[in-house]
Amino acid sequence: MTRYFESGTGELVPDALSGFARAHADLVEYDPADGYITARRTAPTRTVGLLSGGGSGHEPLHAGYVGTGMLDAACPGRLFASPHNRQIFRASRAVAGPNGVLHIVKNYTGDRINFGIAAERLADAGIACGRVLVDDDLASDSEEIAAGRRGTGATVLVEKVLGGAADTGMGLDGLVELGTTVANRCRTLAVASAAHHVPVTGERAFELPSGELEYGVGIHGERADRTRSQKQVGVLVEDMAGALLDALRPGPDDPLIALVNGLGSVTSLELYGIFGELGRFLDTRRVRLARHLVGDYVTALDMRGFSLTLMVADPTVLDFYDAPVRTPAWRW
Amino acid sequence: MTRYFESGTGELVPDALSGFARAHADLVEYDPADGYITARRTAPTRTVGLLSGGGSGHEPLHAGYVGTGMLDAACPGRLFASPHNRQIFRASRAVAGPNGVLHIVKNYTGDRINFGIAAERLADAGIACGRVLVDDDLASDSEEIAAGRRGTGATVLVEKVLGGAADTGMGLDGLVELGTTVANRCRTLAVASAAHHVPVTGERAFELPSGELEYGVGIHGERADRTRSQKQVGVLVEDMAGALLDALRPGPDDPLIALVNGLGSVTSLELYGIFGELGRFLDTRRVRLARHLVGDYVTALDMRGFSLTLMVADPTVLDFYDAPVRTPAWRW
Amino acid sequence: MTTAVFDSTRTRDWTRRFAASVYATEAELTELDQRVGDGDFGTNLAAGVRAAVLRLDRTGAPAGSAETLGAVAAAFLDEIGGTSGPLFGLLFQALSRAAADSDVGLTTGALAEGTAEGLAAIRRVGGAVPGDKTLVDALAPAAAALRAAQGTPAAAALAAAADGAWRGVRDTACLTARRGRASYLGERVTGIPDPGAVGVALFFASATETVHTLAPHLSTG
Amino acid sequence: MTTAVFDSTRTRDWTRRFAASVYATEAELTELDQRVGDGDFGTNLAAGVRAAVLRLDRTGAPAGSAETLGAVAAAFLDEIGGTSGPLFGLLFQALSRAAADSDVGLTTGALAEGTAEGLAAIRRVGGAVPGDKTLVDALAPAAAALRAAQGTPAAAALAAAADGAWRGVRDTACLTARRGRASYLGERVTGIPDPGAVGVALFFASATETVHTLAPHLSTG
Ligand SMILES: Nc1ncnc2c1ncn2[C@@H]1O[C@H](COP(=O)(O)OP(=O)(O)O)[C@@H](O)[C@H]1O
Ligand SMILES: Nc1ncnc2c1ncn2[C@@H]1O[C@H](COP(=O)(O)OP(=O)(O)O)[C@@H](O)[C@H]1O
Ligand SMILES: [Mg+2]
Ligand SMILES: [Mg+2]
Ligand SMILES: [Mg+2]
Ligand SMILES: [Mg+2]
Repeated sequence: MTRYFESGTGELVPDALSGFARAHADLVEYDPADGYITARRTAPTRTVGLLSGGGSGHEPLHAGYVGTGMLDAACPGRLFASPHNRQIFRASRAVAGPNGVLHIVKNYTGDRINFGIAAERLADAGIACGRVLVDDDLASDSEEIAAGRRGTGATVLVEKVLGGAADTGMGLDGLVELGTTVANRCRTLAVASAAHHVPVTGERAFELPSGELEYGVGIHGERADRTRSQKQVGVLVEDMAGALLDALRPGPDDPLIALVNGLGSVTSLELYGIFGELGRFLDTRRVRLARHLVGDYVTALDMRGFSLTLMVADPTVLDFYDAPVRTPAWRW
Repeated sequence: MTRYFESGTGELVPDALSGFARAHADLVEYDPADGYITARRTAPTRTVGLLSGGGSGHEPLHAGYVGTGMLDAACPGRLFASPHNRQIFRASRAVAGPNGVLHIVKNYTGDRINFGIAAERLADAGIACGRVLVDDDLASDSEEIAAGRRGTGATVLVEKVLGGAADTGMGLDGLVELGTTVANRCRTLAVASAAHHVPVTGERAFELPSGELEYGVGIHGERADRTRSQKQVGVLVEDMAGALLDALRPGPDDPLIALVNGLGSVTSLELYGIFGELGRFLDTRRVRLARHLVGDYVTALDMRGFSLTLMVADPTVLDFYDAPVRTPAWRW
Repeated sequence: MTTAVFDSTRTRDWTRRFAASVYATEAELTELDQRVGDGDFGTNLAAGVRAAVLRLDRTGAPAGSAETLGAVAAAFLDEIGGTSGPLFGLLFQALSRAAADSDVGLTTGALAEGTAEGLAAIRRVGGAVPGDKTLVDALAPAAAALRAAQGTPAAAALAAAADGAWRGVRDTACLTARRGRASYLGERVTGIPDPGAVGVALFFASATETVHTLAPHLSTG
Repeated sequence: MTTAVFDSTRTRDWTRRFAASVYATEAELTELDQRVGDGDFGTNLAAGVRAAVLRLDRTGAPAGSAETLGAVAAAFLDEIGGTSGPLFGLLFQALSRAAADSDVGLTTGALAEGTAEGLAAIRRVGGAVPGDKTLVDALAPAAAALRAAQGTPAAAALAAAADGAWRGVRDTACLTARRGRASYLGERVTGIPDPGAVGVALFFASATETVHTLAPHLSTG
């Protein structure tokens, strides 16, 4: 049993948010009543507010990406639970620009419902609101799953690209179109060799037999639909990246953006080793790896696993991706 | 049992270093023969090369801090084992400036010995070499321990401050003096609620009974000299920070730099919650929290724990700390 | 003797008993959602009933059935996220509206109408159909039982609804999921009942009793 | 019959047997260092003997005792980090020098002289004294045994050194540590022998046998 370091309330999120707000007071502001985070400054050229949100436990997503050049607001729900519609509604009202507000939503029933209700209320209040749905998870790409593919690692790339685009003054429709296109060109696969610990019990969410691997996990500590034996990381990365390329079918000159993402407890030694394997594999496939990130960007509490995301970009998308950013978790 | 994601050789470090070098090819270069990392660019004003190193397993320390404004070279040893003297000698020769090279060494017998031999060889080669020893760990501050206090979390702060100072053109003696003073004004305490997994076996290095806490761990997954029951995080932070203040005795106007550091598997939710508690506690003690960092800066593989470091600074030190930095793991 | 109509007192008691049942089974709900979802259903539902009871306490004693259920609905709709939070809110909102329409409180007719409308709203918003292994699989048989119970007293009708809901819960154990997080797990969830469906059954069962443990209701026969 | 002098062949065999003993007990050494240190001693020592044997293979058959031990020393000093790597290197360096001085290879006199000088160098560099619970506690009795064995054949002298080293190892179990990582653990390491000391005993024992498991040597009586 491994208890989280917490204040005895069993609730990690509110304490974390107030500590986060103090730690990054130069960049963000926290509304404790409605539980959302907003950027202190945004580019004067921006006409649409960018907002994202979802269950907590995926840090630095989303609050870590609030600042200049990326999100104007984040609505963190409880652990692994969508934020409620009032929170989204109020945060949207707070950051809407002259051309409205854009919701970047990961494809989960709960998020769709709560963002949906908030969008209705915003329409009612005369605030233009658009939505970009992120559904990159290849493991949930199946006829059998009526809810569609899950939104996972690609979210952070979509947020960055849309942040760069919004700073050029792009309007709501343009952002929705760009975001939808870009999100469609991302796929992710994730594996785990050990589950996260459940905060209320301190126990692992599930136990894996030694040497086994969950292949195709999400970011909520749920198991995958299958278990396979743990191979050398080179073979594993080839299998995963091969499946992503098969799904995305990039052209020979398309620039790719890769994200090697830790789900919580994987060491950075491992992540860089994985990135090395990915680089070699893409080289043999003669795919152009134009940009990459290695680190913990979208997590699942302290799950021991990682995800690989590939995005097929183009020169415009790369420009937006390269644009300046200054947030708690991402700056250049 | 939880196997690391690795290539089947059981060695995480070489694969990680080559992946790291490719991921950050704009900032660093890797010498695979001698196993060290150097910065591609350094400030033209710098006259002394800054080098650090130590066992691996503490990432991003040290390689993550190689770039401009911080380290010129890092020598990573095997997991938890000091680098060998040849590695240090060759890297020092590669980055020595007109005024020589400075070694920032964490206080462990192995590191002292290997850096010591390298220093002899450098003297022999006519290269001026100085040493700053970091020994901030309060838990190993005891008459009984002839080896002295361990070097832990403060290392990263010392590296940043010395990086800022070196960029002003400060000479070797000045840097040794500054570094020694600054290192003396740092203390750290670390706790863990679960051990790291040992890469060769996949097992935890030790098992803690449920609800217990190792109080005073180092950064090598070693146990502390005592176990206590896990309290609410507020009480724990008060105990830890109180002990640090007692040891440092800052004056009422002294600016403090705080580091809330994850040892591997602690979530960022917890780290920000801990930072919130630390902030509140320092407020009640009327201590001036001038700067702070929250995140994984100096780790112990995937240990589930955190450390608190306090440094008593002054305006000059704050200036060096605030100076621009551009490395894989720290930039502003 | 069964109760003909659920008046304001009875509706408040029902709500508080629902809260008690949720607290008593929170760990079991967590465990279920851990096996088929992401482990937060118990916490989400408990947060909902806690917020609801807080609102009731603020609203005070004179509240009628419609106001009571309205407060519960508002708590779930306005304060609780997740998938199930707003969906439960829609059910309570429909029941509140039906109670308001009936003048005398929750008659068997109002219960049948409110439940049917709540079910319709949940299906509109969530898109699930019976057999998708969601809370719809408990709510649909509950609605059918209430419709069939027209003319019997409210308490008896609600007991029948609870029976239907528990049956629905047990049936979900045989299904693979097409909606919700369980759908990502394929065949792996067969054999495990849907937690959201259990939540619905707890609600109807709490009209007449506090549920202390799930086990007796989950085993067939 | 015991061997009078360790010539080039015997010294090379000793080195390879040392490597074999280390591989055979690597997991036990890891386990020991896990309990009193940071768990890497087995890996570090194995890396050292591996590098040493690689150098021997490159140096080729005609190498004399001094060259053999010199290659082993260079491997440890130049390629192995950690605390123990360079310290072992110092021991092998001193033995190599003593062998070079003696002309005929490793006589009992050369072994005694080399070990004493290695001990002195290790104490200078590491600062440990006997009783600090380090490899010094195995090396000091080994040096004493070799000094006392003047006049006996080298193989017998080395067997006596190994006995002394194992005794030293067992004595470390009773100590708390003042040097090395074990010193951070206070009373907690009492009862556990020092891994570095075991490494020293393995070295002397491998002069005459391959050690397959530590257990028989660690238990008293
Ligand atoms: N599309 C849907 N329509 C109706 N109910 C659903 C739907 N998706 C999921 N559910 C219900 O929600 C329950 C899970 O709720 P909760 O744990 O709060 O949500 P989340 O999946 O966001 O963690 C499931 O057990 C199921 O009964
Ligand atoms: N100051 C010292 N002098 C001599 N030997 C030492 C000293 N400190 C530690 N040792 C020895 O080193 C051994 C540990 O070696 P190793 O695991 O390679 O080093 P590290 O402590 O750097 O992980 C200890 O078991 C002990 O015998
Ligand atoms: Mg959830
Ligand atoms: Mg070590
Ligand atoms: Mg759930
Ligand atoms: Mg060790």
